[in-house]
Amino acid sequence: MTLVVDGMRRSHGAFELGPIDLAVDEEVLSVLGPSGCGKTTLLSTIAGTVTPDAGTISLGGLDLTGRPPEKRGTVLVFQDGALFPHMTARENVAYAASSEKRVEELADALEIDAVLDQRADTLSGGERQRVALARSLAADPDALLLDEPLANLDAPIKRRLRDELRPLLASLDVPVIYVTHDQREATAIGDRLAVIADGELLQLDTPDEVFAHPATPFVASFTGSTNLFRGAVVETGTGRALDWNGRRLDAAIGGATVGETVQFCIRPEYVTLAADETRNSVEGAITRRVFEGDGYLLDVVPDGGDEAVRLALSPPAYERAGLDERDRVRLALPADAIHVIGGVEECSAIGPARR
Amino acid sequence: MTLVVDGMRRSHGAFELGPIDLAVDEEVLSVLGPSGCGKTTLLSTIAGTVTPDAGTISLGGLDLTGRPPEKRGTVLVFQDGALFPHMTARENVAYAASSEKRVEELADALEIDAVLDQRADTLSGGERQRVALARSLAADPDALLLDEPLANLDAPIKRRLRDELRPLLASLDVPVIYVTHDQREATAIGDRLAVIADGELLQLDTPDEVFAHPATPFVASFTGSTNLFRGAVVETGTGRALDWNGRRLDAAIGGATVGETVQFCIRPEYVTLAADETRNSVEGAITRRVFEGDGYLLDVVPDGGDEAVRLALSPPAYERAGLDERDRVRLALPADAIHVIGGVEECSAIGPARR
Amino acid sequence: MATRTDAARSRTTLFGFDWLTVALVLGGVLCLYYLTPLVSLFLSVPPGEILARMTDSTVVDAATTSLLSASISTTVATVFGLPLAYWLARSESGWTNAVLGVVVLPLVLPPTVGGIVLLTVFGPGAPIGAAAASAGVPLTRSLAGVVLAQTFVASPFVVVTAKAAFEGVDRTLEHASRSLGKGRWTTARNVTLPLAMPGIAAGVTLTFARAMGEFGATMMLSYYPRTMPVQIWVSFIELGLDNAYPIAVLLLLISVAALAILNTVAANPWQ
Amino acid sequence: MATRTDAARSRTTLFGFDWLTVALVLGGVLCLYYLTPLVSLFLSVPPGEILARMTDSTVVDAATTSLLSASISTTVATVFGLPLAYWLARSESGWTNAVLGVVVLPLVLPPTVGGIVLLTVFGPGAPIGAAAASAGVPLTRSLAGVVLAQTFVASPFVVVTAKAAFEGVDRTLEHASRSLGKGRWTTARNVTLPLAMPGIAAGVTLTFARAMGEFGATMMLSYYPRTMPVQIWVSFIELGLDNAYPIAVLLLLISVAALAILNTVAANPWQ
Repeated sequence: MTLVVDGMRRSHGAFELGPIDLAVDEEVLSVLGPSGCGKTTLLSTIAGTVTPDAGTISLGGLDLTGRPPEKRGTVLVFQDGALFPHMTARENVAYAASSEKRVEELADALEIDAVLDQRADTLSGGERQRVALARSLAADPDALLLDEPLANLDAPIKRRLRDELRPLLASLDVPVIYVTHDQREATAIGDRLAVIADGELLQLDTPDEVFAHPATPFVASFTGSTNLFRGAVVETGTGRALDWNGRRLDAAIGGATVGETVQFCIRPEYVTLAADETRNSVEGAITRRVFEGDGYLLDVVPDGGDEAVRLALSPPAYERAGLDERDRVRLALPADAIHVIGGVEECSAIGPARR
Repeated sequence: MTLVVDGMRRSHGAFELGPIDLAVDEEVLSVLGPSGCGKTTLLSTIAGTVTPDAGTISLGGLDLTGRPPEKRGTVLVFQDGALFPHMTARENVAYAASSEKRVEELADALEIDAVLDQRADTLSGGERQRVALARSLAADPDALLLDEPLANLDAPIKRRLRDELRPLLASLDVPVIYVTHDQREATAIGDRLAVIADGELLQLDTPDEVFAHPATPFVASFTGSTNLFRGAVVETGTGRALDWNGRRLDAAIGGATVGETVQFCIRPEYVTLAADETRNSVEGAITRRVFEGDGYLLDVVPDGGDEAVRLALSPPAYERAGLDERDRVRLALPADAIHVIGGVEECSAIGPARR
Repeated sequence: MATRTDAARSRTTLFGFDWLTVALVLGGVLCLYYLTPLVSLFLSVPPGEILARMTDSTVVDAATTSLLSASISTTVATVFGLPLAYWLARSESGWTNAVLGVVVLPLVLPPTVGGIVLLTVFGPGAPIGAAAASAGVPLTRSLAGVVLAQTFVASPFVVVTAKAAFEGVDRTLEHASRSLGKGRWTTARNVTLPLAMPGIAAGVTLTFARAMGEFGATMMLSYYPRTMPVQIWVSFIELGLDNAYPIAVLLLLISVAALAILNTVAANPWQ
Repeated sequence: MATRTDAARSRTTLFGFDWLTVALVLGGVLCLYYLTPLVSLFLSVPPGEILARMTDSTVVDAATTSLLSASISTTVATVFGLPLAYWLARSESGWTNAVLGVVVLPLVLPPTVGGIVLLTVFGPGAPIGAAAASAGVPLTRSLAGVVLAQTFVASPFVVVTAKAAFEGVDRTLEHASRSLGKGRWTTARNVTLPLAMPGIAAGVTLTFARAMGEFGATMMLSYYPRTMPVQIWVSFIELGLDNAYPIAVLLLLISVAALAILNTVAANPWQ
């Protein structure tokens, strides 16, 4: 069964979503985007609680456009679970289930047996989402739509539920759309990843591909590729390369022509400490060191430049290197990790956001 | 000037905070904890908007307990900025500022010149927090208290503001308390780190120390040390070691006695791929692979065991290793990265949370 | 800086303290103004005497008329008003504001004016009123007239209160129910109505209380049969203040009962 | 599965459709019941004739009395009521519920009962009333009596509406202001009051409208000097329906104006 969104548009005041074209097979599609980008509106139009201005939505060949929500077979899971607060957890699941046996099965699968007879409004955040998932599965969805189901959970519970969700969603064998603003969640859960900003679908590909080759500066920035620079394409003896503030960088240039100014990015995890001078290496001083608990970020301003290059190191790697703020280091920017994005445009994501 | 919280308690219904003892010099103290742990209540008692049931709060030797909020010199920055919506950004800053010149200075420092004459309720999330910070600084705080100021921002803006905040807060030369539920933010911003859960102060130390040597299983779990196991202390020829499901692990045992069952943890970033059999190495199959965008997580179940060991790899390291799900690997658990926590207790943080 | 701040601070406290005291005194005077006359009523009359006069035929007749008419008006208001309240709460139509204006107008309209405008439709001189009267169902000076007056004046309360109650039910819950395959009616019955029930109960209670107390429009439309408020007026004017006490005490007790319902099973809309 | 679901779905639609239609029809009938009599009033009387009678001394006297007394009552209600509303909105004291009950009671009390209980305090037979009368300030059958009646009945509106408005101001904003070094009064003046203003304006408007329309308590306490609602009654009873039209039209226009204020500068509490 395939869920197809075709030329869908929906505007609300000044905000405009679309046109969106998507085809989701029996797979999990993560939709990643900042708040207010239109992710929730997209889910609502598919679920039928919001009417699109144009375009069609179909599921397994059946046109859903115009059908009321209860006649679509699409089931929504909401950010805070949207459990019926006046019912117990069991009554919530039974509301959608065909039999008492199915309730028990799902309670087992989602490990909510212990709280089944508690009122929904007394459950903790993690329990609430487990019950909400059980209730959704009880309705035998033909397509499952999840709207930031883990957004309001504490880190350890979020991590655990995320790890459980991946195999659970994959086992459903129906189209699943999973909306989130968290890049780690999106990549961890999705077979494919769509990035949306300002109502526009910017990129749709496998998570690896989106992270390695972001289609726009916004995608690069939003997925954490914080090293985003501008350079000119120049001719070398053996082909084309990048000129970055007078430095020559080898890179796969793609379609850009000689003389063009392009943006290029390199993920901080791919920048490495270099032992000695090689091609694509720069030397400079560490201007900032950030300890994030599970890793270190070092900002290095290359001599004569003003833009810092960010380098991510794991704690053991950092300890081995024995570095400190203001130390001088040499960084290697591997040619195959440099991704040329295309023509120059302003990247709004890293400035103070526009509404 | 030092901010001292001494034996402070505050209960509200079934929830009880404290007793909390803290002394914050001219430094940034991060307070990390899950939602509902009492972080916000702690700030409110210091700021004077909530009255503690017991204990004293003093700033620079002056007893603040019982003083109204406006007479404490403590300035609060709220999660959503708490800007006065009927005023412009400029009027908000000027509300607290001593002169128009000070408003301009702060607008420069926080890069909000462009939005200074917009009404506060038309600002984006990032702009709102910049204005809120400017307004707080305009009041010349004797102590600055920040309550999850970045919690509702999109990832790139959050990253950028976080990087700017660190030097800004350090330059104030007043006690700063920074409350958050995000372990990366807490570590990146704080000179020291306090971990709170269920109203109790569990650990207070430098971020490095908290991450390397968590005081309780909860701290380990909440700071992302997901490899949390149980083992028995045994006598070897040369000293004491851990017996983990029949495997011998070298580790610094600390105060635990032979025969005692202890919990120990190792951060996923410290687990490495081992070339051949060494001490403290285990072999097993990869049961789960999670791509998080900026890294890979691999769960490996050692042969004959049932608890998975999680390993974090950077993307280049993962690509070099050329691994896939179900591959067999050998892992090294370096003895100096194993931290023994102490006597056995249940770790509630990773189960469905209790309220 | 500590000095400057401290000086500024003391001034604020002193002023703040005065301001708070003045505020509390003003509020206290207002509360006394509400409470004293109510207490005074019970002090003015010996309970035994009141109790003895509760069985007077004027009291019994007025109470019967009031309870019967208010029950009918409240039922009519609820049946006609609940769907309207739901529509006002949920519709995204541009008409909601205009319709809400029509509902609120009787709330801000003086009841005597309500009586006058009803007379222009249902009075013996108006076509509808004349037709009904000749069919043997007079719409003035009859129980029907009382119900018409009470419904006009009291029914907006159930509409606006139930509307607020419906709005208090998170739409997400209705969307969740629909997305689980349940239709509009199943959703309303299992999700919306149970969650809005305390607010609806408050609306019904307020409408009943308002109908019981209706005076202005009833005086115009149906001086007979006498409802309790009309009877209070008649007793007072014809026989003096003392004779109005028994019904006044009854009505006061009914009001207190309504207040008790609002603060227990129903949701006090002003809380 | 698709088949089962589809069968269930059609049933839901059909029923859902019927239910929706019935609901809209019921709501529509209720709206017509509010609107028709109002329109009918304007159709019943020639505008020219009404306009000509606007200068009658009874109309002018009644309008003067009503506007004057309602203005005084509204001012008194606002001055005494706002601090109480703020206290009700912000205090964590256990007394708020009891005090709110005292404020709400006059709202659910029939106005005629309000008149009776006021008479037990301010009537010529009661100590306070007698003392005032002998001091030359009679509290019944005087403008003072009208104000006393209107204040009792109408002032709770400004209290409950302003309370809701104060509650609508995020406490965090007040905490932010205090934490920035501003005292209670500065905070109230710069933050709380400006943000609560639309709601306060609504409360004042409602109180004024309710005072203008007050009838039941005024009839008991101060049959003279005649307010507009009392004059409507007197004209109707002494001279017939037609003679009540001019003041009714005036009061209706004032109600519409109040509604317009609620929907523009003020915050309609029922929206």
